[in-house]
Amino acid sequence: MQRELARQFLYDMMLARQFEQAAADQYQQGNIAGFLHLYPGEEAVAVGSLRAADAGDYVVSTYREHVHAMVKGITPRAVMAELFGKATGCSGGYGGSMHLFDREKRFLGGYAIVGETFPVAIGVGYWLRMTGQNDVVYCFFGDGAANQGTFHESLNMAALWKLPVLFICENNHYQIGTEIHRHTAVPEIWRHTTPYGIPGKRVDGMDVAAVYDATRDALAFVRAGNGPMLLECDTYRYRGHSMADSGAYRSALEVQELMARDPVRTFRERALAEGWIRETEIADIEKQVQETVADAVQFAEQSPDPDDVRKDVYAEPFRLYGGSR
Amino acid sequence: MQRELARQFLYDMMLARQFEQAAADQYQQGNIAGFLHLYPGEEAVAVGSLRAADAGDYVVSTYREHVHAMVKGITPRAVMAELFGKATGCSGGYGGSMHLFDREKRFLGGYAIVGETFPVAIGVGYWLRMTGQNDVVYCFFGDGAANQGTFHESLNMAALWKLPVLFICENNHYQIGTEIHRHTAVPEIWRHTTPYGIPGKRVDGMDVAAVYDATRDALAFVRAGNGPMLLECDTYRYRGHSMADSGAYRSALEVQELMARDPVRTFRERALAEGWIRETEIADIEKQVQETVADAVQFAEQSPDPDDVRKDVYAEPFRLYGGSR
Amino acid sequence: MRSRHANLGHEPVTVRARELKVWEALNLALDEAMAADEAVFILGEDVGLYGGSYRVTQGLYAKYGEWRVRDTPISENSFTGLGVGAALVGGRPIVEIMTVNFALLALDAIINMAAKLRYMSGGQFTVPLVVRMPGGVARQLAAQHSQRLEHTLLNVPGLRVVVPGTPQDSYWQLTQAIECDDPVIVLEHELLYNDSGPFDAEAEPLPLHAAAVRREGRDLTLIAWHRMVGVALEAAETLAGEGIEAEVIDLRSLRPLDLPVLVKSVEKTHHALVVEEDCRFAGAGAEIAASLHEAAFGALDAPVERVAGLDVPTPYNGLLEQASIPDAGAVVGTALRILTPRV
Amino acid sequence: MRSRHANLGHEPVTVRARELKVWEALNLALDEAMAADEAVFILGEDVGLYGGSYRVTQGLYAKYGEWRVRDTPISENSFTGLGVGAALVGGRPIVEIMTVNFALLALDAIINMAAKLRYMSGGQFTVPLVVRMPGGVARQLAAQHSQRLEHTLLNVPGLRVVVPGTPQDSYWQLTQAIECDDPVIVLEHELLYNDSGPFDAEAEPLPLHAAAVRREGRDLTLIAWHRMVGVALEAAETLAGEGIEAEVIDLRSLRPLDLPVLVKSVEKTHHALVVEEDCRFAGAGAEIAASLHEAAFGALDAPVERVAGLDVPTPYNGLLEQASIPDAGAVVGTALRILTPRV
Ligand SMILES: Cc1ncc(C[n+]2csc(CCOP(=O)(O)OP(=O)(O)O)c2C)c(N)n1
Ligand SMILES: Cc1ncc(C[n+]2csc(CCOP(=O)(O)OP(=O)(O)O)c2C)c(N)n1
Ligand SMILES: [Mg+2]
Ligand SMILES: [Mg+2]
Repeated sequence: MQRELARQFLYDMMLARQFEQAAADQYQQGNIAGFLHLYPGEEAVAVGSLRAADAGDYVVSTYREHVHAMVKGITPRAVMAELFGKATGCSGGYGGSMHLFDREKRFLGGYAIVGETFPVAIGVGYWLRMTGQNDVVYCFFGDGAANQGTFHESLNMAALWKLPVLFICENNHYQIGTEIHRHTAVPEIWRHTTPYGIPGKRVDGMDVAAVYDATRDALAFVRAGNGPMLLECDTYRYRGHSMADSGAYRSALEVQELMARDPVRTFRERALAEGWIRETEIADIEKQVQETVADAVQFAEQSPDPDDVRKDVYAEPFRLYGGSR
Repeated sequence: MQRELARQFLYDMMLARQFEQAAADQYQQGNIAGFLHLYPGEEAVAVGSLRAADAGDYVVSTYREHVHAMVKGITPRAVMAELFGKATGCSGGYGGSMHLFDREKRFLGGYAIVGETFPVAIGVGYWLRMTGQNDVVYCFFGDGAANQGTFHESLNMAALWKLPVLFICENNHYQIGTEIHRHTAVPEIWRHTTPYGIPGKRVDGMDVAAVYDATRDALAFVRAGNGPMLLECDTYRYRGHSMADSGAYRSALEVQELMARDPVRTFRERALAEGWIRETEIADIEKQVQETVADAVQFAEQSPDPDDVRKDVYAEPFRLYGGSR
Repeated sequence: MRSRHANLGHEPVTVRARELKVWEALNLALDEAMAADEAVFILGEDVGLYGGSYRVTQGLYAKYGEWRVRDTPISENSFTGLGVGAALVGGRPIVEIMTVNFALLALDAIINMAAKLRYMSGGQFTVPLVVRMPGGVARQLAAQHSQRLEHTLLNVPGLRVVVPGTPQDSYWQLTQAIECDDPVIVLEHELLYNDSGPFDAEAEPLPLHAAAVRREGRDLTLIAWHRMVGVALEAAETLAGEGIEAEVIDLRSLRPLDLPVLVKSVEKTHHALVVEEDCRFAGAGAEIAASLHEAAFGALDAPVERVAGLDVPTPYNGLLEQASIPDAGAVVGTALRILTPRV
Repeated sequence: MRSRHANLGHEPVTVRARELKVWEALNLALDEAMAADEAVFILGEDVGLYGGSYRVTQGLYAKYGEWRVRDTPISENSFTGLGVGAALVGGRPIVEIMTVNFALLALDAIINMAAKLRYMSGGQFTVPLVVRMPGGVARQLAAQHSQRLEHTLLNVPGLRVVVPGTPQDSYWQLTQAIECDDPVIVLEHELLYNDSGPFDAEAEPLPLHAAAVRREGRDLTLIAWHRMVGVALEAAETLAGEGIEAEVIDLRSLRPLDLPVLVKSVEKTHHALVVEEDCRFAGAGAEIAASLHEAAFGALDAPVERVAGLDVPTPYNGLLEQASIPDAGAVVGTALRILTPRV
C-alpha cells in the first residue's frame, strides 16, 4: 500500500470518528435537532469505497451520510453548519443531517425514506449511459433497505439496461432494532442479485483497505460498460440507530466483539506495523482532525440562520392563487 | 392418469375456451364493457393447478381470472353475469371482469393493480399460520408482475415466517406489448426466489397434467409447514392482452409455433391416444360445454342490474357530514 | 383461533389512573383489545422487541408473542397489504406505519385495496383493518419527515379517518377503531405522544366520529384537530383578554366530519376559522370551509378562513420550521381581522 | 448530449391541420420537444414499441430509438424515481404512468422526491420532470381503474398540476410543462383522447396556469376542468333555454389556481358552482370553493356549491357508474335551485 493512501485512510477515518462525536455533543447541547444518525463503526465503508472514486463520479446516499459527504469533498464546515441548520450549510440549512447535497461535488443527497437511493441512482445511471458519459454513480443503502420494493425494481432496470451503478450495501446487521435474521430471509445481501444477473460480492466492511480494493475492481467492471455491480460491506454501528436510540436490543457481548474489530484502531495498528505511517504522523493527524472539527463547530455556531422560508420551492416562482404562467 | 381426472381436465379446459369465446362475443355485442382480459392458451395453468387444490384452499388472482374462478367452483352463470355487471354476478355487478369474488368458494379476487396479489396472499397465509390452519393460499401473478416491488417484499416475508403460500407465475412472456426479455433481466422467474431461499420450479404450462403433478408436489411441500414455494408455468396467450389489444407486437411465426402447442388440443389428443377418454365422451363434453356457456349468457342477459350505487361502501354506514359513531 | 404462545388467558392491566400520556392510552387500548380478541394482532417496523418508535406497543411483544406482535421488514406496501389479506379471512390486524411519511409507499394497499374491497366484492367481504400512523411537524425532522396525509386520505370512499389528540380520545377512538368492521385510519401526532391528560377508563365514550367542543364561546368558532387544538385554545385565551370569546372545536374525526356541531356553533358565533397544521392549499381545511359555507352560509357574517401551514416543504432550520406552521399569534391576528367590521 | 441512434437532426412533423385529436396534439408536443432538445426522453410502460396505451407516444420509438423512448417494467415507483434522478443531473424526462390508478405506487417518487428536492437542497437542484397520466371515469373500468388523483397532488408544495382538456391546450400545456424547470404533473382524461378540436400551431399560447372562459354568462359561474367542461357547457345550453346565462370556466390548471379569473366572473354572476368528476368529499372542488369564498364572499349571493361524484368507489355496472358521476342534468338542477330565491 502507498503511504499516501494509508495516511489518507487514517485521516478520513479519524476525522469521521471525531466529527460524529462532535455532532453527538452538539446534539446533546441542543445545537443540532431532528434525527441524527451517526457513523462510528462503519468508517471503513465510506472511506474505502469513496476514496476509489473519481471526482466525476456521483454519490446517492442515505440519512447516515455525513462521512460519505466529507470523503466526497464537502467540507466539515459545510456539513456541520448544515447539521446546525445554518445558511452556510451544504443545503443552506433547509435539509439538515438527513439531506446533505452538493451539486459541485456531485453529491446528490441525503435521502431519508428508506429505499429511495435505488431509483435516484438508476436515474443518474440512465442519464450517464444515454449520454455516453464515463462516470459511475454510487448507490448506498442499508441491510434494511434491501427489503424495500425499490431494491428489486431498480436492480432489475439497472441490469436490463446495463447502467453504470455501483450498489454498496452497508450491512450493519440492524434495521433500527430489528436484527437482520429477523428482517431478511437470506441475510447475505450479495446473494440477492441472482434475479438480475448482477455480480454481487461480500467484503469485510471493517477493513478499509479491503473495501478500497474491492471497490476499485467493481468500479473498473462498471466503468467498462459491463453494467451494475453490488458490493456488500459487512460492518457494524457502535451507537444506537440515531440519537433517540440506546441500542438496548443488542447484547453487550455482541457489541464488545465488534468493538474489537474497530476499523479505525485496527487500521492504525496495521499501518504502524506495516510501516505505512509513524506514531508522530498519527499524532499530527490527531491534532489536525481535532482542529478541523473544532473549526467546523465554531463555523457552524457563528453562521447565520437562513431567513426566507419561501425560497426555492420552485425554480420559477408563482402565486398559488395567482394564475400566470 | 385416472380417467375421471382426465375427463375433468378436458371438460374444464374446453369450458374455459368456450366461455372466453362467448365473453369476447358478448363484448363485441356491447353486453360486456370495461377491460376484458381473456385466457385462451393458458387454460392448462388454471385447470392443472387448481384441480389439485382442496376446497379449503384460498385463491388470490389477477384481472385475468375467469377461468381460475370457475375451476375453484364459481358457476359460469355467476361469472358471466358479473361480466355483464348484473346483480346476480359473483360480485353483484359491482366488480366486473377484473374483480371476481366468492366468499364461500374462498375466491378472494380479482386484483387489477399488477402486483397486488402478493401482499393479499401473504396476509391470508399469515392468518392461516397464526391460527394454525392447514389450508394453503394460491397466489397467481404474471411475468410482468414479477417486476413489481411487492413481489420482492412479499416473498421475503413469506419466507421469513414460512407462510403457506403457493406462488404461481403465469409466464405468458408478455407484459402487454413488452416481451419478457425487455422487461426482466433474468427471464426465468423461478430463479428469482434465491434471495428468499424459496424453492422455485419451472413447469410446462401448456401441459395440464404436468401442471397438476407439479402443483400436487408443491402443495404437499407447503402444507407440510415448509413455507412457501413458487411454480413458474411457461405458457402463452393466444389473444391480445385485452379486447383493446390486437397483439400486433408478436410475430406471426411465434404465434403459430405456440398455437401448435395448444393445451386443449394437445391434451385431447393425448387423452384419446392413452385411452383415457373416447371420442363420444368428448362430443358429450362439447355439447355440455356449449349448453353451459349458452345458459350462462342467457342467465346474464336476463338478470337484473344492481340498483343501489351507495350500498356496501361501509359495513357500518354513516353520513359523511353526519357526526354519529 | 388457536394461540401459538403459552400464556393464554391474559388479562389487560387494570388502569384507574386519573392521568395518562397519549402513548400510554394507546398502549392500553391495544392491550385490552388483544386480551379480549385473539383475532387482533399488530404488525409494523419495530413494534415488537423494540416496543415501537413512540412506545405505543411497549410490552405487548413479551405478553402476546411474535405472531401477534410482528416486527416487519421495511416493506410498507406489502405489510399493509398483508393486513388487508388477513382482514379478509377473519383477522383484525392493526398495522403501524412508523410515520405517515412512509405511508406514501403503502397507499396502494390502503386506497386500492382496503378501501375498495368491500364494495368491489358486492359486500361479501369486510375489511376490519386499523392503520395507525403518526405525522405532523415535530422537531426539525425536515421535509421528508414532517408531513401530514389528511388531504390524501379524506377523499377516499371506504375509509374512515380519525384524529384523536387527547389521552382519553386516543383510548376511546383506537378501541372503537379496532371494533369497527371498516378500515379505519388512526392519525396520531408525533408531538402529542407525551402529553398527559385526564383519563377515566369507566367514562362513557364519545362516538368514534363526534366532534367535541373544548371551549365555549359566542364570538368566533375555531375549528382544529390534533396539536392545533392546543394552539386554538391558547389563542382563545389571548382573545378572551380582548373581550372576544372564541369557541374551540376539536374535530376528532375528519371522515366523516361532524358538520352539525360546526353548524350549531357557527349559528351562534357567525364567524369561523379553521386552524390547520398542514399546508393550506387543498388541505383538509378546504373541505371543512367549503362544507360549512354550504351548510351555514346564511349564518356567516364573514367567510370561513383558514390559518394553515405555509405552502412549502418543511424546512430543517428551526426558526423557519416554526414560521411554516401556525401559532397562537397567527390565529389571534386572523381572528381580530375577521371580527373587525369592514368599512 | 451525444445521441446513440443514427438518424440525427430530426425535424418534427409540420402540422398545420385545423383539427386534431387530443392524443395527436400530445404526440405532436412530444415530438417537437424531442426534436428540439436531446435531453428530453420518455419512459413508461409500453410507450415504445407498442406506441402507448392511448397512442400518445406513437411513432416516437421508431424515430428516436430505445434510449429516448424507453419501455419499462411494471415498477412505477422506481421508474418515476429514475426520472427524478435523471432530472437532477441534466435530463428532462417525461414519465408516463399508464393511468393515475398506478400512480399510488409512485407517490413516494413524486411527493417525497420530485417535489422536495429543490427545497431540501437549498435550491441547488432543479427537477425538470414531467409526469403525464390519464385518469377519470372511463367506460366501466371499475373501482381500481376509475380514479382521479387531484386531491392528493394539489396539497404538495413543489408540484405544479395542470389539466388540459382540449387539443390546443394539450399541445400548449405539455410543451410548456416540458420547458418548465419544475416538476409538472400533466393530468389527462381517458375519455378525451379521441376528442377532436380546433388546432393552430402558430397561435399565441395561453400561459401554463391560466384559466379560460369557455362561455360567457351573467347569472352563474360554472367552474370545471377536463371532461366536466363539456358537461358544464351542455348544462349551460339547457339553462339558456330557461333564460339563465351561465359562464363556463375551464380551469386548465389546478396548482396554481387562476383565482382572479374566478373572482372576476363571480363579481358579475354572484353565484358559482363547481362541477367535479371526482368524489365530492375533500376533492379539488373543496379548495376551489373555499378560496372563492375567501376571495369573493361579498360578491356571492349564495354559497359556492359543488356538483361532484358520489362518495363511493366507482361501480362496474354501467348504470351505477353513470349515477356515480355528474351529468348535465344534475348541474342544471343544482343551478336552478341556487338561483331560485329562497323564501
Ligand atoms: C420507507 C421508510 N420506512 C421506515 C423508515 C424509518 N427508518 C429509518 S432508518 C430505518 C432502518 C434502516 O435500516 P438500514 O437500511 O439497515 O440502514 P441503517 O440505518 O442500519 O444504516 C427505518 C426503519 C424510513 N425512514 N423510511
Ligand atoms: C401497477 C400497474 N401498472 C400497470 C398496469 C397496467 N397493466 C395491466 S396488465 C399489465 C401487464 C401485466 O403483465 P403480466 O403480469 O405478465 O400479466 P399478463 O397480463 O400477461 O397475464 C399492465 C402493465 C396495472 N394494471 N397495474
Ligand atoms: Mg442496517
Ligand atoms: Mg404476462
